Amino acid sequence: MTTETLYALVGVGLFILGLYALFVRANLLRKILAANVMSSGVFLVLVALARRTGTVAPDPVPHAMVITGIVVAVSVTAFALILMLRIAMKTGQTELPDTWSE
Amino acid sequence: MNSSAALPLLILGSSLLPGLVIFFLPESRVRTRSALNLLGALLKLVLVGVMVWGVFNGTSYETRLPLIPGLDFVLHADALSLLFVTLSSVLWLVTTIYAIGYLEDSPHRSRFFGFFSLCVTATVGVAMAGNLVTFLLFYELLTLATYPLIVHRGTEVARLAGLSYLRYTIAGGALLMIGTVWLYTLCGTLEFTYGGFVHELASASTSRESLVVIFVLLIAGLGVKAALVPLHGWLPQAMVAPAPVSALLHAVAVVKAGAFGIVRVIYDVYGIEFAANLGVTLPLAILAAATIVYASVRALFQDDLKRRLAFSTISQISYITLGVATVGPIAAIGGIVHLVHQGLMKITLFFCAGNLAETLGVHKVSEMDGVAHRMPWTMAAFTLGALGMIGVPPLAGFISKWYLGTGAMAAGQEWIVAVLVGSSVLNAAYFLPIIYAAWFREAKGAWPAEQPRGSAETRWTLLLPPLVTALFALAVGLLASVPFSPLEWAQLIAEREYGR
Amino acid sequence: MDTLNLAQWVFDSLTGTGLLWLAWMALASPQLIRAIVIFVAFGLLMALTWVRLDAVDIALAEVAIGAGLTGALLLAALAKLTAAQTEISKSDHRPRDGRAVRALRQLPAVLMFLVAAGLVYSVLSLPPVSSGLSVEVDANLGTSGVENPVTAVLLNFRGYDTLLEIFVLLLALLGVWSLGGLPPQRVAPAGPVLHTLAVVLTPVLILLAAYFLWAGVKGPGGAFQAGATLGAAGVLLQLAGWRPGPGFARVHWRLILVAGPALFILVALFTIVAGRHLLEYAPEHAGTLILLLESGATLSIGLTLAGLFFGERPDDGYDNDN
Amino acid sequence: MEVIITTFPWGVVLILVPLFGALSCFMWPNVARYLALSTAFALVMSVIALAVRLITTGSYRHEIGGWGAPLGIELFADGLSLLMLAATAVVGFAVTVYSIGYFPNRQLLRFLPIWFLLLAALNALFLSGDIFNLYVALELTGLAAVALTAMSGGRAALIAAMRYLFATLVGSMSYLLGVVLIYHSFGSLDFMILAERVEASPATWSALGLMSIGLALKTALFPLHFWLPPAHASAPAPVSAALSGLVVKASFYILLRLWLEVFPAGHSLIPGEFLGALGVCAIFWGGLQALRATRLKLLIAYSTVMQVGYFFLVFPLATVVAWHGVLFLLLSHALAKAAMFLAAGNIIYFAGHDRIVDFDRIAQQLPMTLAAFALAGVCIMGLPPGGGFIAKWLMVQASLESGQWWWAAALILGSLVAAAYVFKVVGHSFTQTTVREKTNVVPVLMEWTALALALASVLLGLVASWPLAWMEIGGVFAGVPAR
Amino acid sequence: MTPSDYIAVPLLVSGVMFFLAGSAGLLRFPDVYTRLHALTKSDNVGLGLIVAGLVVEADSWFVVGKLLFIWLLVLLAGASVANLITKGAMQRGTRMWTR
Repeated sequence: MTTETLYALVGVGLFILGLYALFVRANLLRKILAANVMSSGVFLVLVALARRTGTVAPDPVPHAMVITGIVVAVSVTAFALILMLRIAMKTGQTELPDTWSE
Repeated sequence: MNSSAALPLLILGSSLLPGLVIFFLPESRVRTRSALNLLGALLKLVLVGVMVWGVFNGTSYETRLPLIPGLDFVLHADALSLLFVTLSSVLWLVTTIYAIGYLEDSPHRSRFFGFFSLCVTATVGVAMAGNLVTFLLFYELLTLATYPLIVHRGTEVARLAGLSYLRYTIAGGALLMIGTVWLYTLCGTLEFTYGGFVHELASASTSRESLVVIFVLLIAGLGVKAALVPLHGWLPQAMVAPAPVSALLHAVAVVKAGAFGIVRVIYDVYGIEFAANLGVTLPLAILAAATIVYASVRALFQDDLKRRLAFSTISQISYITLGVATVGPIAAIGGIVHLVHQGLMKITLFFCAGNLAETLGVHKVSEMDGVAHRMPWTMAAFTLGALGMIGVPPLAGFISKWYLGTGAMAAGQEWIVAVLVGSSVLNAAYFLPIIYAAWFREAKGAWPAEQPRGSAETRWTLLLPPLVTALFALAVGLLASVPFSPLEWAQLIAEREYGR
Repeated sequence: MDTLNLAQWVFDSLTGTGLLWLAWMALASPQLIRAIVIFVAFGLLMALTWVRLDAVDIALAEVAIGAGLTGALLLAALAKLTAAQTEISKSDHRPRDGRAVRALRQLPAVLMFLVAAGLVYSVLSLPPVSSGLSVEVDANLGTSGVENPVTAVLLNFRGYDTLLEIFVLLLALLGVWSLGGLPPQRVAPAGPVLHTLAVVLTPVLILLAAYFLWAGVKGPGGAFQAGATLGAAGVLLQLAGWRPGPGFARVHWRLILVAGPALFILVALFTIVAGRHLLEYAPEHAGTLILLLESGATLSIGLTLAGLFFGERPDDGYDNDN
Repeated sequence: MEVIITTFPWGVVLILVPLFGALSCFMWPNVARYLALSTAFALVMSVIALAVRLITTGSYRHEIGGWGAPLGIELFADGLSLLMLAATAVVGFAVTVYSIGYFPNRQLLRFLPIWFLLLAALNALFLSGDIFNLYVALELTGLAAVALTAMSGGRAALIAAMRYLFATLVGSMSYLLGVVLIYHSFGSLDFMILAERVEASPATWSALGLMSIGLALKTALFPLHFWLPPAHASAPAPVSAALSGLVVKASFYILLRLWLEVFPAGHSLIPGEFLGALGVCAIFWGGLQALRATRLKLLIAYSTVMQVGYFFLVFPLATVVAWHGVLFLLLSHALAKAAMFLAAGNIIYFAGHDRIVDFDRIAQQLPMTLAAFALAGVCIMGLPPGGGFIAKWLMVQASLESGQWWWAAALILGSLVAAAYVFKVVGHSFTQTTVREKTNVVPVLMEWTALALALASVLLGLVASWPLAWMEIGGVFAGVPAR
Repeated sequence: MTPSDYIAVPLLVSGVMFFLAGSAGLLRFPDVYTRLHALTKSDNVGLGLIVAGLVVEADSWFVVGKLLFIWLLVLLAGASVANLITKGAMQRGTRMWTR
């Protein structure tokens, strides 16, 4: 197994872990963490596989894509955290209710 | 666009535009609204007159606009559409006058007359539709425009009646639509053609079964509005609507659109011979006959006058279907001419029922004892209409029944004559007691809710329309053989459809 | 297998396992504060991984943004949650689960397993060598105006992505502001150590940001790393007790916030009006334009990140609740 | 002049103008409403110019940065994008006008910059020819949509926004992983190049699956629709209009592009049938929930779930006629659904609630709003002459032509359910009552905006031949079987 | 190995040893104060050794400057953060470990 595939598989693992946690964890902060782990996983797959150029230098385009992705992720995280705080202020809870009602 | 293409659009516009303007009129602008209504109705009548004259002189009118690739929006004027267009525009004028009188001082009149105009626009569109998709378009529009009229009173009963109406008509519309699209995928066109297009265009691989299924779908969709049993349930409920709306439903627009559609499908889509060949006409005739008998029996037991009239409509409108489904030119004449005759007679009856309700508060047959002494003119009109329905010569109904009967004999379907006779007996059984009670019994006492009496028995706007339509019903019977009479038109149509 | 490769293999396996283990711990540990700390450690290990994968640019961005700022945001959010004295649920599982629901809970695990299997198979089936777009990037690097290929992709070849991305950042801030105010916080006095740290580090961080910006032309670095460093300075100042007073969001502050996006738009408009393609720079001006765009972006990114940490709209007279 | 119109890259203007509008509304709050109106108007004009260009000279590509694919990003404008851009411009203009009346000043100032970023993101998305760029546009769209959903700050809205945020995050991550697999398999991000290179492989299938699921989640296809009803029901009315009218379609648009251009091998395979089956479930689930709903906005939101189900019927049908039908449905649904939500907004503004059973106290006072709702309803239930009728016709035709009558049956039954819930609302509004609650006067502009959109959605059916002709610009259906 | 490696490698290895020791302390020590004690002390020395090792291997004075700068920054940050954590712990009333 090459380094590239190893890290790509770790990326897949992170993606799945994050997705799973996003499903089963109720706490909002935990869900936000899970989403971040998920995106880290995707980025890892993207960059790990970019080394398969056959030369010393990796493909720079995925690198740029990941930097874009990291900035997007931090933006979303920041917004999500404040949204969570607002929900906590309104409901006193950091979980989403099971059923939706007015 | 030249004038011959513009005229059908103008005829639509003559009621559409006033309708749209009326929606935005404040309630208090009574005069403007009435003027717009009457102007539109008169203009439409004039335009229809121009078109009749034009067609007589050999001009062909057709408006064609692209709808989707391969399908056009087509309005045209053939003999059948002229017959229906003329009927609706004449009756619309009369009904408008009646409605103006009937709804004096009631709320939401702008809304009412707006939808009223849309309703007639849709009917005229149904009449002039040049292909099945255009027909479908206006047919559904008619559903939508009628609904607010049925629920107009705003009571819970009205709301439920409206829901019932929608349940039937929208489901029917859906069936009609499936049938139409299916037919389109098989034939590649939907243009109404004399003698039909299905037998020519359906490819050899098309199974007869699918054509039969399509026929059933189409007839079921149309049968809802034409109130074929068992699709008739909405009509008696809809009688909660104000009297002008009932007139519109039963005589001018809705029920007629259904019956008209059946005529179109059998003649100009399938073609009578091909339909007979498919074996679909006989079941339809039987269904129509069953409807005639069943509804007449039901009418016998209704005490509410408008309900009795509603069942009478269900019965009478099926004469049209019966006439068309009886394969033979003479019966066809009877069916087609009944399109006009039933309209004239039934609108008279509903106007009269409305007058009784509005002037005296009389809603039930059991309350009608001696009512003719109080309202002789109204009851005279009523009597004419009722006798016509029964088929007493020389009134309009007689002509229809005569042609139907002789046509059935000619086509070798004697059982239909029996149905006609039985139906006439039943008609007599539910109409004659009313006439007797009205003229020959003494009033039981005070009327349920009598309006203060003016110089005439009621307002002239209420009295004039039934008298006019009753006279029409008399005239079309008496003058049946005069050129341009409905009968003459019907004969012309039947000749073309049967290719003679 | 020679020793170097064996060492690499051991290193890779350890890092990979460590990543998965830390991620699992962050998502499974019972205490939130622990989870966040572990998550930050996870971010640092990610940064190490990026270096291992020859992606130093990303490593910098990860340390500054992924681990650093995100960690700060998470900790701040947790602190504010506590300040709001909300009932933080101790258990992550909802208490009242029937048997059916519990059975259903197994479903995600099964589903995940299937998805994972499919993905692993797909990744393994990829061709072992693929040059991607590296050949094209190398061929055009000379006319891109910069020497660092990642910067070239970010600001020139795919500058349009970056244009949109800068707006994502601004959007996050606008979104946070539109949510309204947060509960008033009990701010601990900064104390002399933190104060000194802020005083010493803030200018250092600003210098560092300038360095990253400048270095990004040739090597690892660039607007995002620089902006994140500036943002860190802003976070430090806030930790030391500085608060944006009235007027923080008055015109000049907003001007800095929109400087980066606005410069991008102006350059875009300019290229279009000049009859070129969108964001098409003449090779001789490309370097200057990119540096200009990056400078604006750095300022905006820094201020935006600091603003995101602050978490609510500073009083600017336009968004008063009364 | 004509040369300018037919050569200028109007698509770029469509992206830059709202971005600029967002910045300027943020910078100069005092004149924000005028800036907003001019921006929205400029958008409409640019779309018209783009339409003129596309109709006269056909589809075009714009190489951003002058690099061209595969290195650079290319914008791509053809009939399909024009259709979506036109819907965005029209609904966008209406919502902008409406919002100025609807929001109090403070909220308006928060709303406008985010709103224009949303419009920019949508336009960018509809013009992009690059799968990673689509990801960025998708994130921008999603984040803006969530922020707008949360804007009212109520309990329900915040919770709904949170759910929406997680859904949209998972959706875009899933999509991005698909992009990663595609890129590393075929070495390009450009649609055109991928269309030539893509071949069946495990990675391709995984990518197709990931992208389809992610986008289906964002489009709220049953059973991934759980986030939509609360979000669309509790967002402010103009926001709901944009969410249901436009945002849901953005992710669906990408799915269409992928299926039409990148994965043509995906046609008439099992996934198509599978998506169609889910679509049918969506039609009935959404329809029944809409029937059960007691609040107007929730009803409309479930109606969107239902209509999304219709969209997915295109995958099993997959003929040119079916594509025409679904695209026309996208257009007419955008107008009609936006009109419905704006009408609901009027009612809420007027009465402070949207409980359907109490409408007898409202609708009499707001005839234009009721008319708007009813007309839009006509379009939604597919009755003539509404745009929905043409769409339904084409889709029924497609399913009958291909012998798959069961899709037609689902379509027709669905439209009956739609009729039932529309008339459930309309029926209540004709009943008369004298009871009045404390009410606010609805600004005339808001009533007219809703009515205008509803009228447009209905009249669309009469001019159907134009949009149907535009769809063909660029020959996007070249590889699709005729019947 | 070049001559400079002979100097650098021992420095680096011993630096790593200090880090390991610090980490062991972090994991094994009983409370926050003792843990910080282990961590800061040994890490500062460890980092110093590693920086020294790298300086020996550096190509230019610029790199040497950067390395020293990093060392100073981390010293500053580490010391301050340790102080802050301790202060926070004391404010929260975390009690010191006693046997």
